[in-house]
Amino acid sequence: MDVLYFAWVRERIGLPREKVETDAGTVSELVEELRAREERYAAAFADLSALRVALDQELADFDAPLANVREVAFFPPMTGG
Amino acid sequence: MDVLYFAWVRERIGLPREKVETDAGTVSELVEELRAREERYAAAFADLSALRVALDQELADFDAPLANVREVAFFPPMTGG
Amino acid sequence: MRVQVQEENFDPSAELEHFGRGKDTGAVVSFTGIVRNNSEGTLRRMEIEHYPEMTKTALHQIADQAQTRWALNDVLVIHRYGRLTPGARIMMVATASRHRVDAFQAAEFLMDYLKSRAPFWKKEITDQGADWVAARDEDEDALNRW
Amino acid sequence: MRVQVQEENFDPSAELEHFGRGKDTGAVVSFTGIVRNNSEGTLRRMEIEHYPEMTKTALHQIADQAQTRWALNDVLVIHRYGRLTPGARIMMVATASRHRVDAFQAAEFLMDYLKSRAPFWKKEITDQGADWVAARDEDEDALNRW
Repeated sequence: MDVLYFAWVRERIGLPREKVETDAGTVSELVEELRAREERYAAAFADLSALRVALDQELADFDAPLANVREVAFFPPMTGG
Repeated sequence: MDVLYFAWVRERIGLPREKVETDAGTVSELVEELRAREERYAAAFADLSALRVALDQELADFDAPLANVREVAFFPPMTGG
Repeated sequence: MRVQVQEENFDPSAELEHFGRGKDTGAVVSFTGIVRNNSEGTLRRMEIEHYPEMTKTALHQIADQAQTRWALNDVLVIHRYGRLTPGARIMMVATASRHRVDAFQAAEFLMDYLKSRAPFWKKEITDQGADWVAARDEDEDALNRW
Repeated sequence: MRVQVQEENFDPSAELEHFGRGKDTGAVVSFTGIVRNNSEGTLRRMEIEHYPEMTKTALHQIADQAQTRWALNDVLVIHRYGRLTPGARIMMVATASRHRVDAFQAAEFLMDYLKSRAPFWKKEITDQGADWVAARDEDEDALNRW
């Protein structure tokens, strides 16, 4: 599964995207796995209310299932316009 | 006093402006005097709810006093924009 | 602030080119009104009559009100009179502000007031004859929201 | 309908030149967003990051929604990414409709959704350092009116 990071999430984790092998059933479970990896992940995912997630380029909730998802993206609330 | 007519008020009365000598105290009294003149005036002023009035280029009510007013204009509701 | 009442055409693109530019402007909203043909396509032209002695004053008052109510860096109002064919531009307003909400609200306010409080009257000349455009209740009602 | 995501500048005047023209268009509304300096004038540049695989889809979805909700003859959305200096244009939307209310409402809707639902993130680089622009509660709240 491709995992993408944007804005300060990207900066805290230190990379824009990576391949992740996971059996996580939901976004939240994936977040738990990432948090457990290293301090920089724990820092990036410290406050989920400050984060948004997209599954295959569609906004989703943190309890959304990951079955058949190819691309997960984490980022702060968007500031377009 | 100058009296001006616009749009279909002008067309019904048949002229864009005229000088009127009057002792009318209010717009309504002036309208009564004009109505009494000729059928074309009576036709133009038949329905006051379809008319608007401006005194010296400011929108006013039909019961507004005419003291010191130099220019009265009658016209239908505006359709700008 | 600039208010123009004119018979000749105008170019919204050129008008917007440098409108409201300055370090404090983050939002520019523009509205352009165009002569629309009727559904049968029988409109030959529109004739716009106005009350010259009153028009500029009325437009300035409306623009002043907008500037009092919203934080605007600039306001532009252009309104034409005379004969216009379908597709011709009738008028435009533009507003510039720091944030988008002021520019949008002020532009809508200007349009609502221009519709019902600026001394213009439209006559439509179609293949069937000539008719003065009637004021619409919803345009008068629109003023109540401000 | 046209949606463009690009690094290079655009010319709102040129974009509006023929936008929405046709016998059925009576109203054209445009919004242009510009990089505003801060009150101290210390902004050096803004950097806009985006999520390319998602951006165009998201913008198309937002524009489609606008076309479903209002009677629009045309919709245009342009959004830039990359480095922008104060005074530079960030984005624009334009809407064309028969009556002014549809064009205004659709343009405001597009802006509200672009602000909070299109995958762009702004970073401000000032003399003091770099900071990601925080999303504002009022921008999120603005979505509730639609």
